[in-house]
Amino acid sequence: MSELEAVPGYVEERVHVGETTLVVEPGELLDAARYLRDELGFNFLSDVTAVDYLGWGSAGVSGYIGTASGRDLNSPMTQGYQVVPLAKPKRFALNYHLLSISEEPRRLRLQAWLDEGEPVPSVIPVWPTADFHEREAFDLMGIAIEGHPNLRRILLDDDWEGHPLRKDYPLGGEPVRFSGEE
Amino acid sequence: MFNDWLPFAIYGLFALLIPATMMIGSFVFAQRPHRRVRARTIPFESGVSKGPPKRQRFTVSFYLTAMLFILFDIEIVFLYPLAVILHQLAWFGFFEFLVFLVILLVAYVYIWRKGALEWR
Amino acid sequence: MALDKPLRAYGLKSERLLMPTKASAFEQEVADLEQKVGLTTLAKAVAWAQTNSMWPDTFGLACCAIEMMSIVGARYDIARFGMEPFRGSPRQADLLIVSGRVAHKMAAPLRQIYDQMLEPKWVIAMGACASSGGMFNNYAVVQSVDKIVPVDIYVPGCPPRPDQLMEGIIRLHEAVKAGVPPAYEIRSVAS
Amino acid sequence: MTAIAPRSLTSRRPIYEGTRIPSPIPTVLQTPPDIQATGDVLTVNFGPNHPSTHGVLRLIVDLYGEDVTGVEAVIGYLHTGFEKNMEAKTWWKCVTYPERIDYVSFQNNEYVFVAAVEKLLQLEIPPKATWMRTLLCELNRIHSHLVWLGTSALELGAISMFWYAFREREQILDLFELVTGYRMHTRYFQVGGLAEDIPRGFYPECRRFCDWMPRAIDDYETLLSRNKIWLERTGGLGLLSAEDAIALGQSGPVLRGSGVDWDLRKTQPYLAYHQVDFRVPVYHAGDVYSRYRVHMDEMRESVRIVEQCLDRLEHMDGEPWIADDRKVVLPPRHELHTSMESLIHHFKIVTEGFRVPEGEAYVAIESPRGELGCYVCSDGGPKPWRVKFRAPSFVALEAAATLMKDALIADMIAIVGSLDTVMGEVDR
Repeated sequence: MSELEAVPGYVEERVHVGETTLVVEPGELLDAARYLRDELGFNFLSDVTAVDYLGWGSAGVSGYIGTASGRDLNSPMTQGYQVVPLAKPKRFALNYHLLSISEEPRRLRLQAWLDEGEPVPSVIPVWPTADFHEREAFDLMGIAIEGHPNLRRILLDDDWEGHPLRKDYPLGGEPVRFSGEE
Repeated sequence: MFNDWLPFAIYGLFALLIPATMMIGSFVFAQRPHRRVRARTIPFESGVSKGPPKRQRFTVSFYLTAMLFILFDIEIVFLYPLAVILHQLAWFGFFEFLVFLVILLVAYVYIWRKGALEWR
Repeated sequence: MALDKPLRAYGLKSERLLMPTKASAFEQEVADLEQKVGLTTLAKAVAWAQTNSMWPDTFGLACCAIEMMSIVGARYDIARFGMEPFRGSPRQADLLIVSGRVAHKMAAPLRQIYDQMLEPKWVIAMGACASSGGMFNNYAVVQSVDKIVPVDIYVPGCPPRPDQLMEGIIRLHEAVKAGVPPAYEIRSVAS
Repeated sequence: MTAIAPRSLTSRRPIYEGTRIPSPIPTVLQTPPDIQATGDVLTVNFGPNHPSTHGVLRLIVDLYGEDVTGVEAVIGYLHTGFEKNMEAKTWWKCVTYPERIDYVSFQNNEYVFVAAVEKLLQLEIPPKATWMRTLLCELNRIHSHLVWLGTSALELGAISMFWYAFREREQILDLFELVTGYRMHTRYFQVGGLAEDIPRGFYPECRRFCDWMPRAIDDYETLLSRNKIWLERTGGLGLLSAEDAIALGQSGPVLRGSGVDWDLRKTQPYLAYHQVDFRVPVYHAGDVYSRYRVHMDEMRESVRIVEQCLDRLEHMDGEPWIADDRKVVLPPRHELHTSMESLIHHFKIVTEGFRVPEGEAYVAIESPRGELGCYVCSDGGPKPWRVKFRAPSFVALEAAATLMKDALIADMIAIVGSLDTVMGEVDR
């Protein structure tokens, strides 16, 4: 959609498996959001997804092989890799899945790339539904949301350390003991 | 004289016996807890109770509703003696009571129009 | 072995006793325990009274709660065991059916509710997630409920069919009638 | 601040003027300072273990007498770490996880993950599988609405409705058991189609259910729809206007109850919904009663869809029920004895799992609770890099604060029931 070039903070636009992804500067996310809602009619924010790309493309992140003492889920074993995926600009991606509830429904993914601890403005003024989604992104992934009125942990205990969905956070749980040996 | 009170005595005996066995039984067969845990004594508040609530005042509306209930509930108490002797009193008793009801009806319409029945 | 007479004629309580040869280890255990403990007739009467009106606490967590609800339904109907009033407050409940995965945030309320239940009280860990953390071997789920509360009966399945849960309940009743003490007297919470 | 709702979708007069979304924090209703000053405000935990929250939802409620003046939803008591766990499993094993997220409409969840993976794979699905998926998703919708109806009517005192609703639910679970072998969490959808072929006896059984269900729905309607107590307890409560519903991201019966004609099965059709004739119920009162009406009409429409699916499926005997792309789908057993490649494919898929090309995809379907989305990101390896589920119940709880405006405490239970939240989906 060439009309997307006029979005403030425009960086790049991709179409893959039938979905358009619009990448914008994190700083100008709020203006882009306001523009998308008012001018292009994306009045419905369906989802905010934070993705951690730490260790993306490094070969060691694939298969698991059971070891004698049981399969420790946290230490992966390499299993070879045909194609190394293309590198990502920064570590975190924040995807806003937008939808226009109108006569001709359209979907769009508004994407912003962030580094560790880089703040991003909250889009609650534009879509009030972003409140819980942003709290969850902060809680599970540690994305610093600026201007969020109630930025607290939502799914985990308030005294929980660390952000579980990050790639460097271990899966936790207990190693599975195969009852064969004891 | 004794035998017309006998059924009442038997009835009273049972009225005493049944709750007594329940109370005593629940003490005799109860299994005492091993150790008194603080969580056991605080009120149940869906699992996240911090302890009995600090002094909480109740709004006056509860008091108002309670008064209205008592007022209109006691009417029924007066109906019982009337029902027992209504046959002898015949029409006089009926009209007598109608007057009583009308007075209460006036009171009911008054508080209804005043809006005391709606919650706020 | 076709049944020509009704079960009562055989003097049997449930079909499982029909197969003495294949009766599971549980029956042997319950049977010889009955001799070993040797309950007095009064204790037997108390155990009988406890099992025939064991009121569960509504502690529905996840998918197992939906199957727990359906045992109250018309087809499985635990009213036959005197258990259909699912009590809202732990004060009036005898049996805590932990149905579903227990998150770490839910561990403290679960322990508080268990403490607020009055003795004698029993716990059924319903489903794989309550019994062993199930398929969620991760940071968020307590890997088994017996890390928080002593558990009497573990019901396998994900979610267990309603008749699987009732099998667990029947076995709990038979164990109590045989004189098995509740879990908190046998062992404290698993390490 | 309100989002723009296009005139054509919401033609009726608005439910209330302006917006009722609480100001600083959209999802927390704060007690006005003047009431706070009276000192009569009682803070109550409508907590994790409450008989009528039907799940481990905790609402911290400020009560001024019977009036609810402050509401804050606290969730996370069932956080199970699905998304982290799925990153450690291969695509093949991941299919069992989404069912446990929204455990009442398990097949819709299973389908949304499988559809996202198929979108990344650009995989062609045989028509028989598409039609059977549509049928099972609609049966699942009836199942979900029945569980909602049984439990939310139970909370409002219509206790007998619980037994009626669960009687029909058992019949649906018998159908699932007949086709897939298990009552709930059937794991019947596979990347590429279905796990097994459809057993012979399923069509007459399903036909008999479709004949019985409309009469059962009539029973429910005679019991509730014109019941004075039910009307009193649900009419005019939990008002939500169309603009607020869109601004708060509501979807499904909550959105259609507020007058917005939006159903993904009609506007962005997937599976076989564009070849099936059904009506989307829309009510304009925006209160608990209109959401109840939407649920009931949707059950009728679902039965009609199931019947149309049955008509098509009965002529599809012998057709393939799963794609035959050897890279993704296990080759049939007899082929293993003869051809070498299928043995290699079988080995590769079973040990390491099939690989999904690099990329990200977001698929949204109409689950019984609303728009259920699944975002999948793959790095080309055998395991997903990131999976995220857009849960309609998670968003429905955001509207709880807006709906509780000047409600009484008894109405709160009706409003929370009408939001139809499933806590597994809220906390993921």
